[in-house]
Amino acid sequence: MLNSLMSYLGSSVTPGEAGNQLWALIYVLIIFTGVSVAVIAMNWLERKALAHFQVRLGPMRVGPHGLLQPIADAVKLLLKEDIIPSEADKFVFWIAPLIGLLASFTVYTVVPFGPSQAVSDMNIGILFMLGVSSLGVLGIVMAGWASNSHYPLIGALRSSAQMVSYEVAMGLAVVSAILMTSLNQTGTGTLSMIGIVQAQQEQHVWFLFKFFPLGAIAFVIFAIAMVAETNRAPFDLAEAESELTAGFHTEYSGLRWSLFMLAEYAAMIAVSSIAVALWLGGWMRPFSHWLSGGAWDFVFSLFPGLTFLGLAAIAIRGTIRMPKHSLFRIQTIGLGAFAAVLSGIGLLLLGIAVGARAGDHVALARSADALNNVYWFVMKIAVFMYMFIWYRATWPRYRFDQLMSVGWKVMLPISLGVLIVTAIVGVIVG
Amino acid sequence: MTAETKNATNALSNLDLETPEKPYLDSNELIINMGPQHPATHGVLRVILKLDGEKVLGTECVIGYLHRGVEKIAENRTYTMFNPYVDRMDYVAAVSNGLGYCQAVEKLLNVEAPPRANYIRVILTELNRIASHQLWLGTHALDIGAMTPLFYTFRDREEILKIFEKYCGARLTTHAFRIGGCQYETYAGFEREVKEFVAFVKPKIDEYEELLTTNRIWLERTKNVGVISAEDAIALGVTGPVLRASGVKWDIRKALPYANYSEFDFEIPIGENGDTYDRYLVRMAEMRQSLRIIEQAVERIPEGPIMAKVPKVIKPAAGEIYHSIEAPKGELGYFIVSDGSTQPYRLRVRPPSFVNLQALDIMVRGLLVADVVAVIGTLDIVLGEVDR
Amino acid sequence: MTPVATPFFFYLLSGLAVLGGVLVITRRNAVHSALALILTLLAVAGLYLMLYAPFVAGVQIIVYAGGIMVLFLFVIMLVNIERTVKERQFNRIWPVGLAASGALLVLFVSVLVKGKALFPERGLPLPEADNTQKIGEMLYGNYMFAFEIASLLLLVAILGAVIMTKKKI
Amino acid sequence: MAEESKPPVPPLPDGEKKPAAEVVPPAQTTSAANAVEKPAAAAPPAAADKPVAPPAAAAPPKPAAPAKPAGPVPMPWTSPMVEKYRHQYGSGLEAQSYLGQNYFSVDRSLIPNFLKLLRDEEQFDYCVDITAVHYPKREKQFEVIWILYSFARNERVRVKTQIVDGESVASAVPLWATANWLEREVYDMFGIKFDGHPDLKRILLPDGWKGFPLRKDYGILQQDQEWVQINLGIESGQ
Repeated sequence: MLNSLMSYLGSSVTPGEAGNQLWALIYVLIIFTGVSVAVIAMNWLERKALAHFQVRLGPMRVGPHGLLQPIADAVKLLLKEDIIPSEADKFVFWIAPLIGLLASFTVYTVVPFGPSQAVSDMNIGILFMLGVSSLGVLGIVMAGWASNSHYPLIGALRSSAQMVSYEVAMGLAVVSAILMTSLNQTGTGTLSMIGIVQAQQEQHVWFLFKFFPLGAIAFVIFAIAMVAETNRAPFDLAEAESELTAGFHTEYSGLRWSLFMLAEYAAMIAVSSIAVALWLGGWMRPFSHWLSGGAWDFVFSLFPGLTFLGLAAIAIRGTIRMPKHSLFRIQTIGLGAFAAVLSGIGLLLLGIAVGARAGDHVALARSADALNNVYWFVMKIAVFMYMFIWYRATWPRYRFDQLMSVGWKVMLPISLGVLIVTAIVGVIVG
Repeated sequence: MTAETKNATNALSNLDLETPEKPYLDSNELIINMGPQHPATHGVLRVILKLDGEKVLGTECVIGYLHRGVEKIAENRTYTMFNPYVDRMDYVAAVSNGLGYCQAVEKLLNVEAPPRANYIRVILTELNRIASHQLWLGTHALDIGAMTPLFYTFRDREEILKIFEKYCGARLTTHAFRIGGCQYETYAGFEREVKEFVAFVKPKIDEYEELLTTNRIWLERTKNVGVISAEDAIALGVTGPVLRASGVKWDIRKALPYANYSEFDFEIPIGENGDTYDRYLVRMAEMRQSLRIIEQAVERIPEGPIMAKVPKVIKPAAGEIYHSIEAPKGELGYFIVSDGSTQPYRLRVRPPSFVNLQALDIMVRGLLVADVVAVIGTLDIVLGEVDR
Repeated sequence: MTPVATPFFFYLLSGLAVLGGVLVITRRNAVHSALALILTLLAVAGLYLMLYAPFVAGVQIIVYAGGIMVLFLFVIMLVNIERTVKERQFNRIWPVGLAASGALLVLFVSVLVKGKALFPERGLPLPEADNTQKIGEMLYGNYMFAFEIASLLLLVAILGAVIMTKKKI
Repeated sequence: MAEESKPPVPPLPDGEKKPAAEVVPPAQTTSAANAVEKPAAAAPPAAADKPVAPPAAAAPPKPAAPAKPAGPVPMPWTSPMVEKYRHQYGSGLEAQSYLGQNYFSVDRSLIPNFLKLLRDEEQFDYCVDITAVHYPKREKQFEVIWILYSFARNERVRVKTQIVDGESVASAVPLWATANWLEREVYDMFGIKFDGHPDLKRILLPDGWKGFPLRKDYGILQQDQEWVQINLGIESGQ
């Protein structure tokens, strides 16, 4: 077993490809916990950021600056009574959140955090992601129907119609990105997620800027469609609070409801990672072609550590500005400890980066590389996550028929046009 | 005109709520119950929607959940004792309610409030109109899905409530006026604070508009939604910004001036299409006009008494009077019958929200469920006033 | 890369597919039937994967399970379920159906017995890596005509559906 | 948004026909004269309705203003419109003015026609309110009141009629759609029935409620205890 563990370490392919089930399992666990933690962090961040958009403070009571609020929420949700409406279809009601969760987590199998930092590299990676994430709507539809209540049913109908319509535009935008992968000597493209990022690496350009503005248009279409696909504002009609109370999960509460939330946020991260991999160069660092060379590599490899140090600085500033009062002592200590942990992580990451540069240690260099890859991928996703919050704070909600007409009459023709033009330009250039 | 009235009448006839037996594999007409517990019905309004898919075929409002028998209470209280009760009707515009009531009783007594009292009344009432419109804007935008304006408007409304609190000790149900004038003299720095507020809130109104007025989604959600023609609006007795957005330039402050509104220079903003967007614009413009009135009033506020000579025990001569004012929501009228005793023999409140709500049905027919929410929001109803 | 526990997964997936199929026709509740059908479709997608046809598997999921079944559910949910539950499960012409399916079974078995030579002894060593490319070459090469005809047919069907449902265009 | 300085005239096509001078009641003539001098101020409907009059307006005597010590009393109301209808209806119609507010007292049988005339010929196109008052000691216990307003004339008028308990009144819904809920409320509170109302049922109180709360014989603490017990499952709503 140890052998099997060690034998993979030198490998440069994903554990799935290497056939190393043990490592694949470890990756699955890492990704599962990582995504769960990200969802929790996102929960806190969304409440905080939204609050600051809206001249409020957001959670402030549970832990310093409400840092422990997600945990308190989770405990509350776990302890809540599990209510199944008496007229509901019990089996479907029970299985619906699981399907949603399953669909949004399965997608992470092929998310390429790095050239070898994925559970598996399927050669139909992007197809798999789109397909499986489209299964998520089944959970919503089943939940809405099984609740045996009018608002959830309408919510489910809305979201299913919405997701099916936007999937078309989304798929066409994706195809135009995939077309770009075939612009190489052999003329064969790839559907593999890792392959798509590597194609960008080889062509020295993010597909966002490829054939400008074609790539950008496709990207924008995808970015809009992915908001609709995840039922977020301004396309959150399925759970439009002011119209349908809570839409498809009106009848859900406690743990089951939290599973829906988990699935929703996991799906948000998943679609963002598609966008990152397809248009934003995946794990590639910014300006990897312009600012190439060992020195630049080193500068950019400092970023992960510096990010954590920056967060630590914010936390330290918060600690200093805490009111000097005995009531705040525990909070001050907690925030200080949080700052200490953050700066510890930051220093560790800096140490790895510096060590990899200075020493000749293969393992250190390899892990520094892996860290950089994951860091840039995650940072790009974080941008999207922030955008999701920003949209929510800024825009009113679309109406259903407007949503449909935007999907079918604007997005679909544009994405078709972009696809055709990309193909023509590709033929001329390639 | 007759034809339109007839249409409106037909539209208001009862819904056929029984669904006939449908053939196999046919989609049903959906009867949806919206409220009384629903986030977007602004209280305890219950609307029964008859839907075809998401299209509204008809609505029926079920109201009365907040009925407290205000008119019956009035018959059992003296004129003075009843004064605080009116604040509880339209609780977001309590000052307007109080103004209407006090003036109606003053009219019955045939007394006039002194000029200084009138100025204070106008300042507070217009502040309250802004507060009411701000609350409307926030909740209306929230109904349409824009969360953020709600917090902006509440932040700024807070400043108005602070002025109220300093003036009379209460923030919401102010009971600011007494029959014959005002009970309280303004506090030191009242004029300065009001001026500061005007300077503070002017850019804030621009800020709300920045978020919404040219927002594509906002335009699509509000333009041509809940259209009501001027003829229908008049036939349905709709008043206030809803009527003005349909193009009828009618404001009681101008048409039948009360207090000292005739001394101020302001405009009546009107709309053209009578849709939700026009109502939005009209209310935004009204806030600015209110600021204009406040600015003039604060500049010109005279010295002098704040109470007219009113007997300690108010006993109007037998007779009846109808007095109405332009409340933020429309025409707020009081019809008081006096039998010469200390208590009103009959007091009838003509609530703007109640009458405006009646227009909901013809405004939403043929629209989608999401529009029902938008239209309820744009009517700016307060259930405390609808149900009384 | 060597496949793991192939027979086990084959029997598991085909068992699920058959189970789903049986549930589709025996459930009284149309939504349950649709869900069972999704199970079948997913199991079949798994079988495609085992046959080194990942593209087909992906398309199976995205088109059938993700698209078509959602539309199925969409329609079913608007239908009066109570009514269907009360109705007879099978009508009187079930012997005809049984005979037809029996005939189909006989056909399958006879093909299997007589035409065994048609089938290769073991799975073709298809390279997994360029499966998608192969399909692309097939579709836009050998079967171009059939592919275009099929898409034209679908277009006509879409137009027909629109004209039939919309009273005014 | 257009500027505002003139008395509001809603854009109604049939609103321009009558010459303004003809429809102004005598009680308003003085203030109408003031309005000529000061066109910016909208003409108040009656003399007593003028809260802060400009100095010039305070000087001329007001015929409608009541003598202070005696207290206000109803005065006869005369105007071309009133003359016309008095001629037409004779004793069934009485026009009076109290504190500058004008009202007609009309016989019940004349109500449908009279309201229609007011709307169609006198442009009272806005029905402000419909309400009722209960006088248990009178023979005709109920007084039903319509408050009407004309945008074209900028004038408000009340129409009253007295009815016996159990009698019904013609519904105004065919004339003004707004009467629908207002009449339902009158029915809800007083039990007065309106003939020809499309859907006369309770509006503020629950459908099964017994009693009409705004009648004088209905105590303020009184409730439909039976309804409360059945529907709310509690002993008493008090």
